[in-house]
Amino acid sequence: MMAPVFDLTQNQKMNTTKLCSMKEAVDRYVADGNTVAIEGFTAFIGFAAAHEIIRQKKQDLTLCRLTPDLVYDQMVAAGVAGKLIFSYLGNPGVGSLHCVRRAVEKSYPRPIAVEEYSHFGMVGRYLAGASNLPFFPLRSYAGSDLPAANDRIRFVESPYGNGQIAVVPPLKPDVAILHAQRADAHGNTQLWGLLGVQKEAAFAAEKVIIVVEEVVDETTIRRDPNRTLIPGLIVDAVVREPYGAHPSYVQGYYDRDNAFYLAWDSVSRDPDKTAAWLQEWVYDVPDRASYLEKLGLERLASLEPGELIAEPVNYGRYA
Amino acid sequence: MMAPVFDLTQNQKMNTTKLCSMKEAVDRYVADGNTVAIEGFTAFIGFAAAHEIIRQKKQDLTLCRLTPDLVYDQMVAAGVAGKLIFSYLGNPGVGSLHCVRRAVEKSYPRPIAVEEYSHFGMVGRYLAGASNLPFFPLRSYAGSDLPAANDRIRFVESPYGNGQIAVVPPLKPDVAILHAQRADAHGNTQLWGLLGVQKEAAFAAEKVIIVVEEVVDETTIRRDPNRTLIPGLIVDAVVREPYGAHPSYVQGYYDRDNAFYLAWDSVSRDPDKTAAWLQEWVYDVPDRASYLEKLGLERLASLEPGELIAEPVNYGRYA
Amino acid sequence: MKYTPSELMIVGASRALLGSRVVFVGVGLPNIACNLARRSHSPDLELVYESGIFGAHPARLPLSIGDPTLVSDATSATSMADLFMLYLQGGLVDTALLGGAQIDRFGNLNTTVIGEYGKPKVRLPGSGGACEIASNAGQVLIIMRLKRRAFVEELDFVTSPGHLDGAGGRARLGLAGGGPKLVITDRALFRFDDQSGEMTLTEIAPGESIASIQSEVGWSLRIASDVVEMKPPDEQELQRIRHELDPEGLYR
Amino acid sequence: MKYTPSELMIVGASRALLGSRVVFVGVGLPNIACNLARRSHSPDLELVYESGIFGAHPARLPLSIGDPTLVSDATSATSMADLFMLYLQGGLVDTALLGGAQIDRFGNLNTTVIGEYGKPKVRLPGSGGACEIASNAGQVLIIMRLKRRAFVEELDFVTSPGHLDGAGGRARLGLAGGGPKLVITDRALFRFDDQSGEMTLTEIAPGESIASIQSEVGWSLRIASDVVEMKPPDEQELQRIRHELDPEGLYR
Repeated sequence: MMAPVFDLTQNQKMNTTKLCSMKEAVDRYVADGNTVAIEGFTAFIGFAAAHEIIRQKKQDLTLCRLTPDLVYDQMVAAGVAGKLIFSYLGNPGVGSLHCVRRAVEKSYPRPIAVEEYSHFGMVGRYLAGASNLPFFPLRSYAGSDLPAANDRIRFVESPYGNGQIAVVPPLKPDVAILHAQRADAHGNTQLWGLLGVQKEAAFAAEKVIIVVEEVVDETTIRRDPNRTLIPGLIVDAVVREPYGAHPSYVQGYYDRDNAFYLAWDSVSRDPDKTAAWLQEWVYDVPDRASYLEKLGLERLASLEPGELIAEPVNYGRYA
Repeated sequence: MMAPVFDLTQNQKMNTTKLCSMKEAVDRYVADGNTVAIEGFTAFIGFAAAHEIIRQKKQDLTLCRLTPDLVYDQMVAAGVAGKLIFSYLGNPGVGSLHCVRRAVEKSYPRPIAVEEYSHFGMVGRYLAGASNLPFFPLRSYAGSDLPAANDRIRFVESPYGNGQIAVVPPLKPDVAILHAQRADAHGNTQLWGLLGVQKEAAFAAEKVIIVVEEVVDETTIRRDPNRTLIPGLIVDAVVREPYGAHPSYVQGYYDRDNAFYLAWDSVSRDPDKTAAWLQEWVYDVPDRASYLEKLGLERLASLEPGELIAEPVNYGRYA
Repeated sequence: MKYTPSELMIVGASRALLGSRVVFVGVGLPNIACNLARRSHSPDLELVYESGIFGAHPARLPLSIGDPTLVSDATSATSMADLFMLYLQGGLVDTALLGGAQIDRFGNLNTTVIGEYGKPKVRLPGSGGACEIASNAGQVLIIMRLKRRAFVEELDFVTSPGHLDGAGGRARLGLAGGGPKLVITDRALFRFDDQSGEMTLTEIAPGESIASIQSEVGWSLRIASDVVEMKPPDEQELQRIRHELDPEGLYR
Repeated sequence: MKYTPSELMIVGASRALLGSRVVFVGVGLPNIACNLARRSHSPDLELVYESGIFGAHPARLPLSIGDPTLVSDATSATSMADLFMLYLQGGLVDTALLGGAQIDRFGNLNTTVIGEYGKPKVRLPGSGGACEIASNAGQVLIIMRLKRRAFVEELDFVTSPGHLDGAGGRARLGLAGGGPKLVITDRALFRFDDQSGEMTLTEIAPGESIASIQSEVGWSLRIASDVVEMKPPDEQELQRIRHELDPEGLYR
């Protein structure tokens, strides 16, 4: 199942399609001032894309994610973000996001605006954006101070006489960057494991960059149509980037690099150490292949899971 | 993949679980006056359950389905229904539902009330019911006479100043009866193909009867958790009933019996022929196994599709 | 080559799909028209079915919009909630094909009832997905046989909104889609006038006259200054319909 | 057998899960508590994670609520939309475990900010799923260390509603869930009084006194008439925590 790590020839062979390098995808589809969603709940987090955005020194991005996680901590530290739209600002299982906290508490390296929801609120925002609804209703926020902190959280009276319900407005990012296990060259994308809000963010965004572990034939996709959560119809670019989600994980391909998440705590507490880390691991490496080379095969091998193949299903041929 | 047709021993072995016969399931969970949803959009239509409901002479049921289809045409002809909640009243690809039309136009064999939406409206009703929302918003109905015909279709003003939106109220059936390819004895259910509103109807209903082609081990289910759309948590009964959706179809197991749908047109045009059909194929057969025996192995064999196995996926072992 | 009125409609609809990328397909004639378009001028046309299919590649003529042949080998198969919310309401469907029992001059459609709603003379199937399709699709192509009892001054029931009471009606109600663009019949083809939103006769079938068409329409018809003859099906189109798409002749 | 304050909390939470069927699990101590309950008195307890997991069967201690070991071998893995809409809002979660940086006497929780919202002294993680979990779960068990700066007279920010301004507060706002039931700390256990909705001291750890607990609470504490001693962890529970659930001692 595992594709070779440093072989990028597949991309080069298929460049008449949406396939392109991460550098090209970010250059073409992420502009200064854009609202950007790099999603993935614990899994599928697009670190390779984030690092390329940092290298290309994009400015004043509004970054959306349920959990800004290390990926936005690094982007905020690099100064590419002007605003965060989020619901949980932590290093999951470890503690704080120190770079984001420095930006919020001390305007370092620059001030940052925050627009804050709960998880369900963020999910509802993507859902409304994806389905062209003026709002999405959810049972939350009553009795909380969140609506006072964010006046985009409002309430609607039900026309059936059964009370009030909170609503959130649509979120339609300019660009969504979504990692998955596999896609074809048109961007028809299949993922399994934690589905998060990958589908909703893709449908909500104006432009979609898909980053995958493997590029497969269209016939592979069409052998399991229920698994295709994102159609090529809404995809602008397909980037083959094995291990592109490291230090987060991809179900069935590699484990989360928990040691990295732990180590980031002490790196990120210190602005100088953070800057040095960005220099060494982002600015000084041209692309993800070089990052992986630097990381080393041993580290990658240690993240390889055992095999657990899904029970087969028969769709049947009806001709 | 195909289980033997007439072997019911699997049920009998596992009767400490939710497994039971169709007769038991209908007897226990469908009561006179209930609101019942036998769902499945073209596929997975629960004819075996419908016939058992007719045999048990249930009364005054409110029957919900996007497409009443032949299954409710037969139930209406048998006089078990007092009301229909629906969105498309036709024999798909053939023409009218003559028994339903006789009930609506001529109150034969008894008058029937109708409450009518569009497909999306019915989907929204199940979604609201499933997710405990006071209403579900959708872009439809503006400019249509449907809201005038059904005052449960209403409009709310968006609190974001972006106009009005139609809403529908929650639908929470007393019982949903849903067919699928496979479930374990606890009712953890996997289906593939046309997903329709199976999941939404299950979560919306108070009681859920799952009818499957195959009962499998819990381990089989857990080898592909993304495929589990209905958890045993909300399931009351699991009925193993191979070919229980005939003359509709089950993806990968059997084809739609289109000849039956065509033949029903002339049967159902004539009340006497309809009564004779019900006598011969419902009242005079004690259960689905007998119905299948009467139908004949040759007919069933003619519906068998070729094999098209989904591309495998690896979830990985993380121990 | 001789052709039937149904073949004229199928070919007319197929040709009108030139330039469409994503089409919402109904069963019957629309289905054959869409598959014909895929096999001739629009190989990349994506077929969407309300049953939850995006990118169908049917191996046989589907006999319903939920035929299993639409699932096997499809690009994606979703819940109906996703189909209606993400694809249709999300604005991804540029063209939809619809029909009806009655149509008025603004392309509003009735598929619900003939007679009074509460006391129907004929109970029709109802909306299905038509109401939201008519509301949200980029454009709607209507396929109906031309008959005086179908082309009426006033609908018994408005199931699906066309241009409502004329141009601007949809904008006033905030409808997302562009509404009806064409009415393709077995005897004539109509376009909707941008200024008035009114159905306008622009093409007639060989052997028809403006008068013969007007006699089947229940209102005083708006007529284009340059009514032309409908281009008949060509041989390749007829071959594809007869030998590939509907070899049993179910829809001819 | 000796035990740590964390072990006392884990065991307290585990025991409080007796009778629950479906529990919404957070990472860290709550996660160990839920897995301990499954391995002792409640083998059928279903673990739900906001990452989209129903019926997790983790083969190792998950280090986050999105750990891949929660997916493999789970009963179901869904989108977060389905998890929040169908499972949580749908009313299927009977018990949830929550914590916070601050709690008040009615069990309202702050996980957002210390200081003013617009000018934070300490920026905390925020709600995550806590606000909707607190609103919709059948009952909420709160796990927090007892500290005066956490048990405060007035929250700096209400992230997640407890009993609001007292009993009846939730009903007035139409909150679907029952709200906080217990607060489990390393030094005492509190229950919420049905009449007033107020946190009430009912159990204290061995070695503690009512006064030593009151000194860590920022308001005049309601005290049960029959305060008893918390039952310490038994040997089997400690073995399971130390050898099976947290062999590396991350959470002790």
